[in-house]
Amino acid sequence: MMEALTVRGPEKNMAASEETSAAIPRSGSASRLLATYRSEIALAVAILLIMGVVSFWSPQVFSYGNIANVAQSAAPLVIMALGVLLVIITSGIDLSVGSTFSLSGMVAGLAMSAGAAWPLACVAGLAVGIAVGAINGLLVTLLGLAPFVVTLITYAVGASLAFVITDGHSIALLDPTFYLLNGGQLIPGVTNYVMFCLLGTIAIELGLRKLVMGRWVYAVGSNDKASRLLGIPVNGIRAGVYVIAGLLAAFSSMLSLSYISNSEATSGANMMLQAIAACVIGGASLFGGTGSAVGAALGAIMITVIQNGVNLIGINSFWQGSVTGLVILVAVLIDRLAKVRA
Amino acid sequence: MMEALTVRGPEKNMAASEETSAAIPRSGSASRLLATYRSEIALAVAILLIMGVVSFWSPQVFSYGNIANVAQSAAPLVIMALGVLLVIITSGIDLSVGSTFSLSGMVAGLAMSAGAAWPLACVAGLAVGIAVGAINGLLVTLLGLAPFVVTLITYAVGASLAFVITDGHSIALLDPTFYLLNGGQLIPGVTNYVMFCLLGTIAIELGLRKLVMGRWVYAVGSNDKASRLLGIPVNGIRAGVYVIAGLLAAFSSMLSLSYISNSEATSGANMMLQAIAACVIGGASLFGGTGSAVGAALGAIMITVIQNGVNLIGINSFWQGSVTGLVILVAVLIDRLAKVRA
Amino acid sequence: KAGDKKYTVAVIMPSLDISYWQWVAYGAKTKAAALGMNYMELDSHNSPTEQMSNIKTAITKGANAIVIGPVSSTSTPPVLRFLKEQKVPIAFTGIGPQPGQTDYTSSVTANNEESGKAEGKFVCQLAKERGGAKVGMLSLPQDRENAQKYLRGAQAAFKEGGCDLVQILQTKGLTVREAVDEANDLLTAHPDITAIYGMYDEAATGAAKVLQTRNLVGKIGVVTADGSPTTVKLLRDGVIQGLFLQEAGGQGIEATQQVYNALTGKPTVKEMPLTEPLVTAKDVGSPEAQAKLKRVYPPSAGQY
Amino acid sequence: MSRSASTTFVLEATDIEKTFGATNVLQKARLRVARGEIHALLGGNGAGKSTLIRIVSGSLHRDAGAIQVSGQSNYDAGAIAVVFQELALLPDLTVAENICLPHRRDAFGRVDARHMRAQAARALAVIDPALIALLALPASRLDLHQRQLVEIARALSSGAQLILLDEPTANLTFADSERLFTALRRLTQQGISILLVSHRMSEIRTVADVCTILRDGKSVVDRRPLAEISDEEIVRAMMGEGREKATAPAGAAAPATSGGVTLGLAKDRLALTLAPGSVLGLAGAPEGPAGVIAALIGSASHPAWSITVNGEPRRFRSPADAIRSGVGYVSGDRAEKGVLATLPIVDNLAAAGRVARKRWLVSSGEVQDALGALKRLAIKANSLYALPQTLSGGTQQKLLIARWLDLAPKILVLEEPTRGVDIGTKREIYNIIGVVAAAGSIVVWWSTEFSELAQTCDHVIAFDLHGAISGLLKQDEITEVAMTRATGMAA
Ligand SMILES: Nc1ncnc2c1ncn2[C@@H]1O[C@H](COP(=O)(O)OP(=O)(O)OP(=O)(O)O)[C@@H](O)[C@H]1O
Ligand SMILES: Nc1ncnc2c1ncn2[C@@H]1O[C@H](COP(=O)(O)OP(=O)(O)OP(=O)(O)O)[C@@H](O)[C@H]1O
Ligand SMILES: [Mg+2]
Ligand SMILES: [Mg+2]
Repeated sequence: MMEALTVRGPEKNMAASEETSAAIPRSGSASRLLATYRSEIALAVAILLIMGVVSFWSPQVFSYGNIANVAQSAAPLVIMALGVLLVIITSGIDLSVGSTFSLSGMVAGLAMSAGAAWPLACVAGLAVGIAVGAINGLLVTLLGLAPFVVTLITYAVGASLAFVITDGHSIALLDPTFYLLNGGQLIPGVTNYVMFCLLGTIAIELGLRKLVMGRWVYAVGSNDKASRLLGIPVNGIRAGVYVIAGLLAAFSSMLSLSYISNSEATSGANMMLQAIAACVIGGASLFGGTGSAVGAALGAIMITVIQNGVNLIGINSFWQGSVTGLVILVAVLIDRLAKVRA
Repeated sequence: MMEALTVRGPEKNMAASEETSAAIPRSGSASRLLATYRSEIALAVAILLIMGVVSFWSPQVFSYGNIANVAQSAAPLVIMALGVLLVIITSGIDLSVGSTFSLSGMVAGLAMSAGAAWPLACVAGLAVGIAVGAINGLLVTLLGLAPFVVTLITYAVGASLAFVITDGHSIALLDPTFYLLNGGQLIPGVTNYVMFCLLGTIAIELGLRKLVMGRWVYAVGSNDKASRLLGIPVNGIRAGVYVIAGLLAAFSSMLSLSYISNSEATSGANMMLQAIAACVIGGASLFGGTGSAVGAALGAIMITVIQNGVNLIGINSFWQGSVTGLVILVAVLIDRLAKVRA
Repeated sequence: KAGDKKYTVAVIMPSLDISYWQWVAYGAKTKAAALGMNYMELDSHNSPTEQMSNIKTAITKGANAIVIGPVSSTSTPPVLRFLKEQKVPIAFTGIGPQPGQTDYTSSVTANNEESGKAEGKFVCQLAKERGGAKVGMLSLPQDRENAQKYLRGAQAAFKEGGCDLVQILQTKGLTVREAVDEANDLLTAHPDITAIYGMYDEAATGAAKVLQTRNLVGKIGVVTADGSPTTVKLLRDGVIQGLFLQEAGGQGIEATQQVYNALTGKPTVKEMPLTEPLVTAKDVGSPEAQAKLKRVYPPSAGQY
Repeated sequence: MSRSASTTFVLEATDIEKTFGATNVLQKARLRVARGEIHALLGGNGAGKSTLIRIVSGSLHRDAGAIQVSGQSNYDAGAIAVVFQELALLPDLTVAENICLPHRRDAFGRVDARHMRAQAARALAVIDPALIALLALPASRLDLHQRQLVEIARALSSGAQLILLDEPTANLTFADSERLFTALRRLTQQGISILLVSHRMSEIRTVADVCTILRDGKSVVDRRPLAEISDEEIVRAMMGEGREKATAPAGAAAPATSGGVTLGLAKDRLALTLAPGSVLGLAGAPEGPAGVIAALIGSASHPAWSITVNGEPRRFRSPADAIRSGVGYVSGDRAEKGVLATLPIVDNLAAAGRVARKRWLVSSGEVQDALGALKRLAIKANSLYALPQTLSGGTQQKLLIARWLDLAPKILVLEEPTRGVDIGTKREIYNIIGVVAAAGSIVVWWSTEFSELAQTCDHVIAFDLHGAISGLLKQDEITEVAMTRATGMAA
């Protein structure tokens, strides 16, 4: 079952990627990268295939405007999925990210409508994310409760508080410069939401592969007991990933807020399942120990691309779920095939 | 982590409950039952405690009418949770039960409104459940895909088809005898929904504890690879639990339909997470190998009792999620305490 | 000149899982066909992000006009800003734009607060007729503006009429199943209420079911809004005493007409509040009521 | 024994081929087991023994070759009982279920608790009656030693005519092994055939009749009676000519330790101070040594043992604390306590160093270190980036030892470190222990193989069957006989 549940190959967890040795036949670093990211490449190919199929009906799918639109709407999911990925690698699960998205958005919105400058309001929103993550982490590590139960509880409480703090009213954000967080260009030529996604994915990917702490995240998910005996700070790692997941969910919310300039209590409701799905499509196993940031990001993009595709083709909304499901099935089968081949 | 995820102790899976052997000091079968069901008893106590607290505000909580009402509204969740439990014990997950509930309900509704007698319509509904379960089972076993992905796909497809088949319209069921499925008394003095819940729980509990097949379900979830090596028909068991989960989800839908006499495409939407939560609250671990039918049923009842309680007290709906979350936390902590004590 | 070009209207609904919005879309679709427009339909799944993405996708696909049921009023400013840039006319259905916004063609809504008041008044009257003054409410989720407005209106009416709103329960999934459980709890906690305000069809359907089970039909009055084949039948059967019709289909029809007018240079009406008339068992068969009903839901949904 | 007609072979596997990716694991391997014999299957780590067993038992497909069981090529794999090297227990089921359930094929059959317990108790009694007390426990609560015994009990009670035991004694105490052998002999008298894999030369000689030796997937010795083959021949056949018997402890291999420590251990009336460079053996059933080890590696919250380092009282609060204070630890329970199964070999090797050296970054030097470690222990791996599960059992064990090679721990705690390791590598490990000690470190070593303790230790604490201290042996007193007596393991 372990095997069955791992949608992607195991090689993902390689630490070093540049080095080869005498004992082991030297392969070019390009071919190594190819091997390491076989599953991600299969996913990317699947995404292009989907777009290719869509282009038969709607050639605009490859237009700059459409791609920007897809990127824009994928961005919050990508960021959230990166945090969820870390939790999943440790063999945990975080159901609370959706309501953290909503709650932190409401808090930031409330702060702004109370007159706070948007950077300050965002700090408040991020603090909410960190707080929820910290509570998750503490309950999971100190009390040893099941992550599913803990984050189900914080999910329910967070969703509820998102309503409570504004009595259910949504908030229009009127600060004319707030759009800059999402739509500005800290790096000239690259709009921020693209930059944050790229930066986030690269940072998490490198962190997981090149930092000792990153390797520990895999170790904890791989073998909790052995990790303890190896002196790995298992509780610290576990608590840490929930905090990061909370923080990224909140950041994802700020980005979305900045784009939509509107804060709503249910805005994150659909995102939790999508974020987990993105990780799993991207190769993470819910049993822990595997997964990559690039995969999770591609998973999130695939979900968005499919949604975009069914809309462009103009598939009746009742049929959309069926089409989405079947496309994911095909994508997962392509990945499977890529694995069998190798 | 495994430990952390197992809300309940391991003794649950002991097969024997009646027998003692010479080498082992004999303890009374009452005290034995107490030990085996410690966690379930803690849960039952927690449920009574919740009702006790509610009675301060609303003494009607203990009235016959209210208890019947809670039982009635818990029944579909109990039945669905029993199926989900089997999947969870094998370390799988079934996200599709919610949409199976909806889809089978729509199919049965459609059949009835096309003039089919209700038993026939129910058979059609149940067939849908079996079909979805069989697809899940095949994709998980033959293609070796992750249960999360497979059932996410069937969840999406099922939810979509529930809209497609009636073009989104809900169906009022007018057959005046259909209520009998839920409200009749096959056993005089016991209304059917109570009977189905009791029977279902006892059947699954005994099946899990006393049948070779039931022990295999635990074996598969406990160690898939070892089970294969030992010649246990792992694929058969895996496929089987998804089929049963689909069937029970569909049956749960028929029961609900019979009570509500109205078939809606979104009726099962919230139930999936609740059913999984019921199993986990009842002591199942998402890593497989543990869980009991009695626990899952009590978990489902607890979820319903909390909902009933907040409604009776008249807690503002915005606060309900917070209260529900905190009550579950307390219940889980009581269980934890019961475990530490023993 | 209008005949030369085939216009495309994009209908963007907050959630097509909900029959109300399906019917708005249906109205728009039939009207678009009548006007010779191409039609596309997008679902925002209650997410403002998806709503924005849908707007852009619609433009990408060549939509010339938008008919929208927004996820919320507050979510509308960026939508309006974007569409202004694109010079695409937009009409609202069901839920209007954020106050202060002006860059839209038309807003076809029901006056929820006024309707709430009228509904509250009728509920209170039913309660009094049944010898009590306590009423209960099964509400739409109160994070929706229309729900907040209905509630505000109803509360005002209750205060005026001397009725006591003893409990509000919100259904989150908008299903009959949920409403049944809540109506049960409502009656357990407050056995002395004499009327129930079900804010939308499923809520009232659930309440009606519970009254039937508890043999309380007629003893407790039920009032609802919107209108569906199920509630119409319950009204005819006397389980529900009052139904305030909201023209779901009509909103789609009018909004589509308005954007078409904007495209073809005809005059438009900026604010178009549609009334929500009360129908009862007595007058549901009247030609006026029947005509109105036909603007609520399509024939495929069920009988009128 | 019966070396007559080939028709008497219970198992006849010929020309078996198996490749994993690019590696030829089995090349025309041949294995023939006659009725009623105990047949030793020998070979170095990675020779292909376990692969051959998995193929015969039907859990792995062969690429080519023929297998006949009792003359039938269409045999029911279920009729062969197997104890797999990496054990196949069901952790959430009870011991009784673990023994009885796998024999059941009737899906709808009832689980009769009394019958099952009695049956399981009988199976356990053959191995060790003390185990009957564990019947109702879930298998997850057993230690490695107990798990191994339960597996053996399951195989022996299966009623199969052919029993394949892949290193069953690797985790067993001397006494347990003795009882096992007695049971095996009894089974052979009933005509049952046993295939036994072991790296312990002495026990092979004691119990087995015939041997087949694999080297690099080829049957280099095919069915030779053990009486006709010398130890030296066996070792040469296993290792090949190319590989030296023992790598000389080259100067380069000596870890650069900054002086040594003295270690004091005390419990009850025992107080022992070890000078730098000491090798302390722990002998006896698992309960006793487990206490010392837990205290030394910081895994027990309330250790029964008190520890002094350089005369100062010291309590290790956590494994991390212990590692950072210079304590290294290798366990033979690799699946549970050692291997990180979803991480590649290089991470498995670097894991301890990253903690001990408080590293923040994954350095490219780790790859070089890993290659060096693999070379020193002659570990064959396709790639540093392969998963540990692609290695043979003994090779995985070597990985766990290799983790510590460059770290020069001040105190090295070994818990059955040579479990499943072949004879050649064992010698290398003894050498390493010698080198580590020579550099001033202290080695604390629990082994169920008294001969290895006798060979390397200067102190031995013996524990009785209940885990109580039953003796302290020094220098010349350390003999297998003395340890057997002190531990009460004279079966
Ligand atoms: N949770 C537990 N923690 C510690 N020891 C346990 C646990 N469960 C069982 N044991 C031990 O396992 C042995 C069997 O105890 P248990 O209570 O399961 O009796 P049993 O095997 O069910 O008895 P019977 O033969 O009457 O069925 C006892 O020695 C007991 O101490
Ligand atoms: N799944 C696999 N993928 C790749 N190579 C494998 C796999 N399983 C085993 N091997 C390789 O096959 C060879 C033989 O392994 P096997 O486990 O049969 O050895 P063994 O003789 O049992 O060794 P030991 O004494 O260490 O148990 C080894 O080189 C091992 O690396
Ligand atoms: Mg082996
Ligand atoms: Mg017992």
